[in-house]
Amino acid sequence: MIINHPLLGPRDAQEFTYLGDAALIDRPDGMAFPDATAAQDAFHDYLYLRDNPAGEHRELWFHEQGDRSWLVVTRNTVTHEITKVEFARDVARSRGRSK
Amino acid sequence: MRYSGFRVIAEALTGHKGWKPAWRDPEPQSSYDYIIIGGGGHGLATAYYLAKEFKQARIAVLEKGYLGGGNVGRNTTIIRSNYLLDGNEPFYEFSLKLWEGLEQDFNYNAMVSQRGIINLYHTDAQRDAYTRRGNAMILHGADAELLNRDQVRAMYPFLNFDNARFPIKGALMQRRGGTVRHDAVAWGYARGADQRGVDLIQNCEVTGIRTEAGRATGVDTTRGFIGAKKVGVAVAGNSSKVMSHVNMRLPIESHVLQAFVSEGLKPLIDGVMTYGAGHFYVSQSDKGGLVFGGDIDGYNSYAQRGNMPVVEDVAEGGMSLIPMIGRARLLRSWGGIMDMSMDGSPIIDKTDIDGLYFNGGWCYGGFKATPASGWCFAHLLATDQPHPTATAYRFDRFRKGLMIDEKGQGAQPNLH
Amino acid sequence: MADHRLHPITPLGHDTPHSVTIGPVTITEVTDTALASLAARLGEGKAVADIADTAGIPLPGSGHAAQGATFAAFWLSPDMWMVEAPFATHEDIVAILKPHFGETASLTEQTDAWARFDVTAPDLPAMFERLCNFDLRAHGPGAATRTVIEHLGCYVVIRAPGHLSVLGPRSSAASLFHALETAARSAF
Amino acid sequence: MTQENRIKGGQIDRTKTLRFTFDGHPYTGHPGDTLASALLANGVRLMGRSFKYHRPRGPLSAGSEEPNAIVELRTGARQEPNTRATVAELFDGLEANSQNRFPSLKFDLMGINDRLSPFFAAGFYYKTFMWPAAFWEKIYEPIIRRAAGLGSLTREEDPDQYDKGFLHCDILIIGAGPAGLMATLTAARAGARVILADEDFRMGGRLNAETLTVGNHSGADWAEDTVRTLAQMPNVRLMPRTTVLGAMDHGIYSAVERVSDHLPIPAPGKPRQILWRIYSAHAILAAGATERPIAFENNDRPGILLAGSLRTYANRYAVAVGDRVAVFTNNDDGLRTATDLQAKGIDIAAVIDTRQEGDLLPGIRHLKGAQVIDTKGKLGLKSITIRHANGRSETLSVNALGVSGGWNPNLNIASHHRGRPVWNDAIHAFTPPTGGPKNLTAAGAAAGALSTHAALQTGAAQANAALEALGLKTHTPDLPKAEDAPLNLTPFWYVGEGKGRAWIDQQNDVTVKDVKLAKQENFTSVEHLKRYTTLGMATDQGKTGNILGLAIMAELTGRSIPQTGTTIYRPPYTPVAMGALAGRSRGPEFKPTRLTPSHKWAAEQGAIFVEVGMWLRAQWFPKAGETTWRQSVDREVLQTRASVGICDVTTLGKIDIQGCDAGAFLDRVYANTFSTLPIGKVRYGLMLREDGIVMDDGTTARMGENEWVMTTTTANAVPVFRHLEYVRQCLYPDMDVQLISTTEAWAQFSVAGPNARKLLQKVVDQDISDAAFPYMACGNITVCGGLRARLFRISFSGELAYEIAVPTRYGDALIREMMKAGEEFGAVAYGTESLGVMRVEKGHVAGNELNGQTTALNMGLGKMVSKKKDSIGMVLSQREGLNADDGLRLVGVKPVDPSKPLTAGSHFLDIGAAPVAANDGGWLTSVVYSPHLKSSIALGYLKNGTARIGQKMRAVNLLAKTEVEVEIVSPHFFDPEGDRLRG
Repeated sequence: MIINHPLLGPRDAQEFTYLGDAALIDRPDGMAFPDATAAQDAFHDYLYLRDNPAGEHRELWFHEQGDRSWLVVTRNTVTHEITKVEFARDVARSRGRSK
Repeated sequence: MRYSGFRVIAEALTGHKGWKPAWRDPEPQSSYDYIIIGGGGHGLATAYYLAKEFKQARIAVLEKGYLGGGNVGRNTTIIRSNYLLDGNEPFYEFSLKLWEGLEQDFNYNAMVSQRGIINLYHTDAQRDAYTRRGNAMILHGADAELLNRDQVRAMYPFLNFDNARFPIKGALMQRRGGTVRHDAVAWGYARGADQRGVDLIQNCEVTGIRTEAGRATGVDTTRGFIGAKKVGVAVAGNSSKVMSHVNMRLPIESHVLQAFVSEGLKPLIDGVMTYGAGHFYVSQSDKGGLVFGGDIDGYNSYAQRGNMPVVEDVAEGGMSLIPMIGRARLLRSWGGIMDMSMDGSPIIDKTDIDGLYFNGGWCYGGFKATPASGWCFAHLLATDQPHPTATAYRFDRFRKGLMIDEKGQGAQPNLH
Repeated sequence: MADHRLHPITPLGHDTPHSVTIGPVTITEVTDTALASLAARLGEGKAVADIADTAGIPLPGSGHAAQGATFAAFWLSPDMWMVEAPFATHEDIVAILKPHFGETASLTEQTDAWARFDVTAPDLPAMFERLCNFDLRAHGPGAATRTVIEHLGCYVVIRAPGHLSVLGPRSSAASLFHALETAARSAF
Repeated sequence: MTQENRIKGGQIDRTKTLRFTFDGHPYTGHPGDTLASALLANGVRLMGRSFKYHRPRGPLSAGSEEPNAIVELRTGARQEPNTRATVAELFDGLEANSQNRFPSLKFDLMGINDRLSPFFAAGFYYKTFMWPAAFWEKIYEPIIRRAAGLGSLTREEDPDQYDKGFLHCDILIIGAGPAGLMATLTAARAGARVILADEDFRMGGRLNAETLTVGNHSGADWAEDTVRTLAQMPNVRLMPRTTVLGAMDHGIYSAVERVSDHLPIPAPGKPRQILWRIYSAHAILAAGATERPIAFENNDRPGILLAGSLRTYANRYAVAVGDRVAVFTNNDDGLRTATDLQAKGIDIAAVIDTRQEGDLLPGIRHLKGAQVIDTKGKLGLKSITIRHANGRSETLSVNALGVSGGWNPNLNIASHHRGRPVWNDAIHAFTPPTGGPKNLTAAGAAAGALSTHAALQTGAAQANAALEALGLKTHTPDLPKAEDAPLNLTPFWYVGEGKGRAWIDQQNDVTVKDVKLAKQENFTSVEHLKRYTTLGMATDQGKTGNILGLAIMAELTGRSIPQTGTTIYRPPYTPVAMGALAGRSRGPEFKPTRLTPSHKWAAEQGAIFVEVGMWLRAQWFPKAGETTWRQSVDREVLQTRASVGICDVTTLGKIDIQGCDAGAFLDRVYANTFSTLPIGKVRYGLMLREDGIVMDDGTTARMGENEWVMTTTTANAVPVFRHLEYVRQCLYPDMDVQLISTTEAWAQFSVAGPNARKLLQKVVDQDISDAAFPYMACGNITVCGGLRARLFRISFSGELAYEIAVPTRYGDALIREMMKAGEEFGAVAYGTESLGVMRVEKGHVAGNELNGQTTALNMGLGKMVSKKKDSIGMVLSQREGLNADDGLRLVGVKPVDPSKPLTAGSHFLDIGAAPVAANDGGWLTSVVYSPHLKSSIALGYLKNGTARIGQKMRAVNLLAKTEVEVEIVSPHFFDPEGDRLRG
């Protein structure tokens, strides 16, 4: 596969390491829950449950043998067609993450 | 009709006119007591044991394509029970025991061949881990042996012992491990189930699961609605798709696993071996093809095909382990969709919906599990209680922190 | 530099850089360049660019390398570069750069993290198409990329027509050198 | 024999004669020959035996679709089983042998299977061999295994070298027949970067095999001229002997180039083959078409070939397969064989044409509405029996028969993305799917355009379409004039008459009867048909036979062919050598080797090295007189603890972390707190995965206000770096943190033992007294008169210890300097074994304990997980299942009898408890011999272990059938108070 890196252009996917669903960006704040059960429930859903769609999938790839950028790649899991590639950092910010 | 050597001879002498269809092609009835979604190995085995062992009737298996067309139709055919963890080992040992009597049980020669499996080790740490594992296996009633380098060399003198980047130091061996003719497993279960009245319905895709008041009532299919008292899902790589009909998210991702077979060769490799310094495992089929594979491609996929990096990685492993293999040719490759779970272990459990049961998360180890998976799923469907060897395969183990993580990779399915 | 009493060895373990010629190809170990990574602190991109400009450090865009009078640099990742300077005068390169950048950038010594091999040949693409997935036929001097050579993460920097540098992990210098030699023999 | 069947013409070089042997007999041929053409020239038709029934077989084809003529090529370690004689390029000295026969090709005892064939119908083995159960592995299967298989490997290492590489182009053109050449010419003239790959050693495709003209030239001459023109163009790369294997994602194609297979052995330094990944913006599939046979009784005799292949042998190789030839066809293309061969002076006995309509060939006995119903000739065709339209039968004496059932487009690669081929009623064959690989189009026969004109026309058109998509200027070239005849095919798949066997898959011996049996047993889906009968599973991948089986099943079930099913293809297009797929990564080069900075020095000391991941590390340093590794390791440990020892610890991962938020960042990634660490101090850190399991551990030093240096375990250096980048970029994008690995930049040594400070003070330029540089201090220093260095006062051994780092190039000099400085203290170098001994004595966890399954609580480090801050893994580490009171705890283990050795991996059982899983208490993770305690000691995970300290248990190794009574103790065997490391 080829991932069209936002800065570097088309790069072989072999240069990248795959992590999984980009929803992993939406990590809950571990201190934001009233009790341990609520926190564990939220983290359980966050860490373990997946949409796993047959179709468009936003997912995290790390350009390990490249520029060390984490990217959010929108890829169809049936055809493998890639329609969008973004810096994960930008996506994280757009989803309200900061420090 | 019963198969036997005498029957084969008799038919040969009379022009094979007497062979009957291996199974019927029934029209779906309006409702069943049990519907098993998925006519792969696990679904067919479930139906077979439901009928045979649990004496249930009015059972249908719904298959969107052809019987045995999923991962049971494309895999590297290995059976073994060399697991480490308490949650897994009793189940896989139960499965191996079922394999050992399977052919006589369902009157079909699936060529269950216990020619032994070795897992090579190349470091002291791997040896320690295999010692731990081998002991765990024996504690659970399985067989295990630890071989040193010379013992491995006596078995397979042509492995790379003298010029390797990661020298072979020994192996964990399970003599009862081996291979099975994979298609025959599906066909044997299908034929056995059909003979016991199970309706095997091909070209029937489930498009929805109906529920009423928190209870499953049947399934919508490409051949219409079919009612059911209990619905069991055994669809491997399509687990998330099917369970999305009831808006259930699973601790599962679908990934592609490629496997390969070489051109036919005169016998070289008697048993099964796995390389400990690379992603490569191999056995030789009775026809002579080397059947081998390695790691999954590593990204979510339903495409049933893979890419070059894994092909090359597997070949590199093979060439490093078996230096003569360079002149053998890879003949065919295929890609199957694996239901990779979050801890690398399966789920056989009820769901939050009454009458809806789930069997999945087999990762790339589902083939060897086929008999026990079918038996345990049938047990759960018939009795609403987990089978004693499958009590750990619950959905809530992730919530409770009771993961069964053989590889120690955590919640990253592509690493299991 | 300080007049210490320790004698360096090259990545291949020699006292002086090793060189080999295979047909039209010459592969040479290069040890006379000091390296430091330069990463702009968050929000300091502009300040770093200005300081670099004043200090004579070129900061090329992605996929590129640039050569200044003393300093050269190639791009590593967003807001991050590898700065090159003559080893003889800039051995403690971070100490030299730090006063320029202060708290606007993070500087890390990288000199000995890398084994550098310069390869010269009239037809480098014919050799490197057997080594890495970098289309040398489509890139000229000033191109720089990270790529994989024989499982090793390397940088390839095109210095001039028929001349490029491969920077690979120093610990694997022998493996990398072997790969370069093998490809040269295979291609020519 | 001297090439008795060689005729005039052809594209062989008669000025040179090549000698070769087949089954030991010497023969001659010419450059331009394949092994098959040369054997046929010498009158040899029998070349192999089939898989199941050991039927005598000769070549069916002249190409890569060949099912029958497969041989073992070369001898010794280069022996290459299952090689198609039809594509093996002849070279001088070639040695080939037939395979899968005993004792000889002409007299094969396994031919008995053929007599017993009624018992070996499709799937017979599923119905028998089940009793008694134990007989399968012992009796039946060994017999089957010995009988099965085709060629053999020699068990010697493949001596040839293989390469891999990467090519880039605008347009990849697959196949150099008329369509591919025209496409290449069109694209190249427009300035595109073009790669033209063809599996043949001579480009031109069918043009080389036909007598057709292109423009004013013979087709072969036009091809040669065109290739010559293309070879001059810098934007064109011509790749003969290159098979495109598969279409991967996003325009990547895999291909194998056979660089040296046409040579006796590869030239020095040159590979046998190269695996290319070709990156293309567009691809044009111009792979031609493959002729398909018609099934009839005994249609498998040597001398029965595809009609087009008879032409290939005559026109290209100048070989007459027989001197009296018949042709059996259902289409006009088959007629060409008769006219071409007759023009070569070969006697045409008859053309048996299944069609009723159409013109008769002039000057040839052309029988309409006729069929071939049987043949004779055990080891080679002698006669055929035909049934005339009027029902009369006739036997014709012939020694070659050409069969044409039509042509199947070679669409394989177009269906590699699982697109379904489309049935084309004009040519009665499948054509490429519409949903094929993106930016792949097909031209010529591969697209179903079977005439030469159509090939040229579609080749140019597809090239223009690709150029347009690329934004390049297009122009429609003048097409040379060429034939444009229709195929006029009337479907005819098999001859219904006869009780004998009609072969479909000739290698796997699948017959029409087998298909009927599959139908009878309800294996009617095409996938079931293939699996049940093994149709298409042979080395030819069903290239000629699959469609026949499908068509016959369609007829039997009353469905159309597309209703019955389609076959999609998977890579590789033709079988590919494993060596090529592995490339250079094999043997010692399987993976790169990482050497430590002190490697050269350690090798000089005679160190024994061990693989630790990619690293080679010194395992121990034997001294003269030491005969066992234990002697060396005991000495290293005792001397380190008594005085001082030095160990290269460069392999630990080192990550430079800078930025204003680095401290806060570390608080997130470590379970314990770091932001409060003073400058100049080091702290031990525990890193969890989000699931609460321990990911890694190590020390992190604060070198400045915003400058930190993290160390990781050797094994986890890469995953930890990736994880840190993930946390930095994906979770906390606004933290000011910069990361870079410095593992390789610094040579780092541990100096441990009571005299460590004294030794180090001799090389360090600054004061490192306890007051100036206390326990857990760190700092930038200089050594040996001014070399910049880093010093960390940390200890893995439990001794007074430091880690000192200098730029890597000076590591070799530093260890020499330190060993010299340590001479007065009797300093020793120690390796990984001693490192392990000392860490177990000290109770530190390492790889065997950090196995990805264990928590901080398991390790006795539960208190390190701060709940006052959010950190990765904090929440989920609190789940009930990970916090059971009776869960695993790290313990120390001592044998009650110190002379008894322990074994890592042994399990804990209570005294008297039966060895069953219910009694399993845990296991021993790491075992070492402690020379200090003069006993084998271990760390282990034991259920409720902390509470069991002081108790006795058994450490049982059921694999070796040994057990040792042990005492459970604290994991801190040595200096539990830590006085020594603070000394």
